[in-house]
Amino acid sequence: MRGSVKKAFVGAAVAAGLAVGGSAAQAEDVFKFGGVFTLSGPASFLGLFEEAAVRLAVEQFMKGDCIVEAIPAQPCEGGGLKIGDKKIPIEWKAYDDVSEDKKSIDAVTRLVEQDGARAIWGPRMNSAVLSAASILDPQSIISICAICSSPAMTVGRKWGHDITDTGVIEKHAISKFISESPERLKEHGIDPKIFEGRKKTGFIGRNELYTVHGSIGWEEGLKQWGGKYSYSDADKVLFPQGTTDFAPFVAKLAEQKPDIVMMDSYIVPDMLAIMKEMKKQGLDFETGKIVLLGNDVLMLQFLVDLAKKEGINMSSGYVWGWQEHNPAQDPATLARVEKYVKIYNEKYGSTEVGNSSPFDRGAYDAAIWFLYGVQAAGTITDNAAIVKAWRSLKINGLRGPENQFFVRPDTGEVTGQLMATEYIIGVKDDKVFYTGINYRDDLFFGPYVYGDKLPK
Amino acid sequence: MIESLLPTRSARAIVGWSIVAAILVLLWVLVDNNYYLRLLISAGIAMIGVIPFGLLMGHMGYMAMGQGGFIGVGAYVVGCLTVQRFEIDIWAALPIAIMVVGALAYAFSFALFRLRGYHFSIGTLALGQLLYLAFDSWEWATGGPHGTSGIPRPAIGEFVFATNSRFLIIVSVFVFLAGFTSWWLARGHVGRALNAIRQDEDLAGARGLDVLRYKQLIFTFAAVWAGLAGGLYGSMQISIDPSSFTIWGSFQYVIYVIIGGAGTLLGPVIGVIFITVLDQLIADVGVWNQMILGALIVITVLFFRGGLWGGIRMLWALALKNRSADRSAVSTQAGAAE
Amino acid sequence: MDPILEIRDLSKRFGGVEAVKAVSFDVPRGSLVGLIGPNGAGKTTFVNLVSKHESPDTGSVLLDKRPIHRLPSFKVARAGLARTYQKNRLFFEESVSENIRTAMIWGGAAKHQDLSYPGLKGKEEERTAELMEFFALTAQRDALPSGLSHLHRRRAEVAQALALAPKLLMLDEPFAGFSREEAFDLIDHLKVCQKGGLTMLLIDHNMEVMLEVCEYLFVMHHGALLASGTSAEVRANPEVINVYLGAET
Amino acid sequence: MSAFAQQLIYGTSYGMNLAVAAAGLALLFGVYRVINLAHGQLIMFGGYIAYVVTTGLGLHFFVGFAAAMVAMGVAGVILEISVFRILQRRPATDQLLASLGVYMMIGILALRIWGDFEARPINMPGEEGAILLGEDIRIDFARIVTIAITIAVFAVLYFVVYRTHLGRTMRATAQGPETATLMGIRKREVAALVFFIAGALGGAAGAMLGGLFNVRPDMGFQPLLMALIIIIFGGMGSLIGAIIAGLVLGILYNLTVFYVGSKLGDLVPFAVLLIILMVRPQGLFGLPGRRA
Repeated sequence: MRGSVKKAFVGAAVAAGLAVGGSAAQAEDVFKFGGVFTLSGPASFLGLFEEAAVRLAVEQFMKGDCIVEAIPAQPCEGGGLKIGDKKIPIEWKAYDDVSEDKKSIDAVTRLVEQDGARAIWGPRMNSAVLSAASILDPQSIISICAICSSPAMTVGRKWGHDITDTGVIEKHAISKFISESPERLKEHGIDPKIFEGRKKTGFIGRNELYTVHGSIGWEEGLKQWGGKYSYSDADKVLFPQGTTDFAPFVAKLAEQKPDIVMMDSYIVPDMLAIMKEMKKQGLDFETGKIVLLGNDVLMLQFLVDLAKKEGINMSSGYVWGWQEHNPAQDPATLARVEKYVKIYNEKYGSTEVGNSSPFDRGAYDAAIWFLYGVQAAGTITDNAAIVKAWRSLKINGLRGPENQFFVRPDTGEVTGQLMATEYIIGVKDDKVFYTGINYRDDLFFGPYVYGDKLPK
Repeated sequence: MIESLLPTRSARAIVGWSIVAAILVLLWVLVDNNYYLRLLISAGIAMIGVIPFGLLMGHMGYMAMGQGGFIGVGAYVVGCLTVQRFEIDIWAALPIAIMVVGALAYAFSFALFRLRGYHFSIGTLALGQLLYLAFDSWEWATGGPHGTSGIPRPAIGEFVFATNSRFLIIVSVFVFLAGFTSWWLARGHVGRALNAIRQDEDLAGARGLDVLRYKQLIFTFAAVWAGLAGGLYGSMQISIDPSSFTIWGSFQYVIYVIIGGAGTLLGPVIGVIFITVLDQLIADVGVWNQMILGALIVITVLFFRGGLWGGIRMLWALALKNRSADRSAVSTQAGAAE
Repeated sequence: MDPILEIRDLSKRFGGVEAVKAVSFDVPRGSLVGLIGPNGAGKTTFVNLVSKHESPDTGSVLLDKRPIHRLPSFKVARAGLARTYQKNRLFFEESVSENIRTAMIWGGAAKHQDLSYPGLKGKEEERTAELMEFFALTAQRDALPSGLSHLHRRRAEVAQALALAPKLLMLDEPFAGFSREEAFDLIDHLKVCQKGGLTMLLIDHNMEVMLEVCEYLFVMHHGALLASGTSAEVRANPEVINVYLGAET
Repeated sequence: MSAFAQQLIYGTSYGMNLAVAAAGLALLFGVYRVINLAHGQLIMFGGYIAYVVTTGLGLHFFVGFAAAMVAMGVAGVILEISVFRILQRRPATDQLLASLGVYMMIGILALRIWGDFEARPINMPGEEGAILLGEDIRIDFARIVTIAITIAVFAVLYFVVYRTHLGRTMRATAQGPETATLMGIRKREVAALVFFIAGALGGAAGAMLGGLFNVRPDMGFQPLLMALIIIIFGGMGSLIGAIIAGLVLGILYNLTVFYVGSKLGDLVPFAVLLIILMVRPQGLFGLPGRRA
């Protein structure tokens, strides 16, 4: 009785407009997989390609056309997830959070309660991640993010998975690189004089949590590797979102007279503008007055090309960053990447999503990896089993072989944080190149990576 | 004459606002879906802030564009007191938050009410932006860009309002209170003053009205409720960061009031419901959803004078007219037949 | 002479323009005096200064020996100084009776025992009804200002100002747009009030009517007081003729 | 000291940009008492038009600049016909909200056409060179170009407003509808022209801002916010007020970022605005005695 009244009421009054998504139904025969992405608003470029890559992964899993094969014994056959003898179709549903916390959580709740999703991709903003955790964790719903830099995704959480390195880890890797011994640098064909006599480092980035974490990671890392360089978190230069004139910010950076500058931004227009202004204000990385360091976006070939068009020469030997792997080193990976890029670009290249970059590759990897994890668990209802199976699974993906989750050294517990290799790369003759230096196990330390409590 | 009507009118208001609150509670009884509950809670919280704001903007004609700042102050005071720096019960934190927001709004009202029209709007916008900068920079109290997380849900004794359905009860009570106090102010003395201020505040002053006092009263009143809405918002979201309290949060309130219908008490309520439903409807549209929202805002403003509530009343009046026209047509025919 | 309004050295400057320059004069209790001057003489600014719509830079204003130049406009109104506006101003969404009642509520109850013009005694409804009857507005009681004729609107405005039960009423260009008959009709009403103890300061540039009506006149020119005196004196003043009458005739 | 001088120079250039961004808004506000929030997106879209013409078609910067002005002028006219004409007798809040809706629509349109991942640079004359004063004060040619453009734009604007028939009718309209009717002004044509000029000024600001760095979908927001402040700060519809207020804000912004804290760029300008408004509600150059 109550049920029918409720249905009538909900159907008639409120839900007339709301219930478009359909009701949560039989969880047994379909695997419901949902996502919350920023598709409009200031951070939409991150959401657009992430959503596109995950959607592509789901489609390929359904078609049996996976580029990456994680478990040879259980190939991607098509028709859905192979659970026992049955094929279970995957249903993918994504919402736009318009860069608003509240809408993120609205969407998460909708996915869980209305669409019956058992695993959720996103959200990625810090407070949204924390709020979402309070909804997802009690219901043991798996949450995943492939371009989150927020430690909130995994720290102290049983169900959270961060399948990328965080801003902190990136800075650890680069700070380790510039603290290397001259011998090690020489070994990899890098002139140690580049870093000789340099002491003071500066830090510039957009005012947001990623950069705030990055600055802390930078300070931590420089201390950790011997304290040869000076940096204090208080000296970071942060510009607001939507800045149109970078002069005062670069001037503030130049005022600190740094020998090395870490540009911690992933916004291409901002990065180009800052580099242009740095050159003008004497922070010249072309002549070696400073060394410019950056993250993975700085080491994208298309950015190097764009910079060249703008009259910025990045191949002076004084610009360094990192990337997640070098497909050229491994023919199997290279073949996968080439095939993937072709498919991706045909599908999305002409739309606002744009051409493939290492970031959508990471998201694609993560999605395929997760779906294999579900298959390996042999269940779509027992999330504990899924998490256990997935975390113990390694993957040879587009980002290189043997991707796996990080194991805490103190407790031996497998966490939800990806343990990726950080490859140091630079620019030579207008082309990005891998130095051969890479880091893995020794990078992970500190509360931002596996601490039990989030810093206040 | 009007005095003799008052008991009935106040009874009607109590009944009216009880109905709004009761609908929320009733939905709690009927709906056990957390998704709908969450939408109801967030709509309720928006109503708590926006009904009193409607008095300021609609009745008094002062469009404040910094309400997001007051929402943020409410949320952060609660956050700071309950988790960030202290561990005070949220029931104690909420009144403190209200007092802080009230004091802040009252203090700034002296300065802001030297301004009128667009100048006032932009003055409040500047204030909202300054508060936003404070949220982002004063890490001791707000956690800076990290934000504040773990804001608790209220409890009475053993009864914790942790679940959405229970939280909705509290929100409904406050929606009732916000609606009722707003109605209480909008009627009689204060309402007459507000209407006069909107029409011609110089004249009102020349006829003996203490214009500044009423302006300050309503500005503080709206800010206090926005602060309470902020405190409840923090409790609903559990974690907050500065990005929730930008200028867009302030614009959101303006949108609710104008879309719903400025100058009426029910208009903002309708605005909140309309935008909440619309947001969910367009969520399925994908990447063009904000385009549709923008277009609908433009169309509503262009073609519905007095917002949706104005539109509804117009259609209602039209329907009544048609009906009476039909009736008179029928009676004329009847008369002719006789 | 027992002045009800004493104005001393009132000045106001806007940017580079001195709109009112050190104006001083007294208004005797119970009188009907006029302030005249050509357009742009600073008359309206002067009214705004006295009613505190603008704050004077220097100078003082005493109403019944009580300084009012530091009070906000609503307290000036409550102290017993009411004014009307050059451009007709009423609450445009309220009916005529509501407009009048509103001023009664805010202005406080009639507390001036020495006054006895219409609309001072009784409860609010009685006072409103009396004022409307006095100004022949009873038929328009529920009409909105936009639905009134110019004549009725002006009367409603004066009625609203009188609802404050003021000691002194300042009328800014009350005859604008009026025919001679209409103007004298309004003056007849005002004279009834004067008999009841109301003091009035009329501001207008219509010399002809003003010279006929006012017992005493002040002439303003370029923000300063140029001359003062009875009609005959003003009419004979060569300076006034020069700046004012000469220009008009 | 030289750092201070350098910040003054950067602030001047930024302030000039803001003044152009605000000029269109100030014009509309001065003549019609309309605040067009969509102006921020006209700035952004103007930047993209200049990008398409300059970088895409390989034409000279000034061709792109002119194209941006014309295109955004037309966009302004379209806005006038489709939105503001319908709302002319409605409350200011309605106009504000409608223009906010347009703001959202144009923003999404640009985002969907160009995306926001790649940089869209515009080549501007004099991008490389600079004048050096002493050891460490430099004035980039590009900034000199923007300052020169600003002065030229304002000179033309001044001429149009104070020396032409159109300007007289505009000022008459600003005096009030009655004056305009008395002068027999044909309202529609004037409105279309005023909106065209305002839109064109937005396009010019976009092309200049884009020329200094590059074009992105959110580039209209900060100039819009600053422009709102400038038109109030500088006084209603006052051109000279817009330039001076723009300069003051631009310099304050730069000095705050440099000396107070990089995150607090808005802090001092907003605080100063609040204080100034308290002391002089009519703005720096507003007509005294006239209330908004």
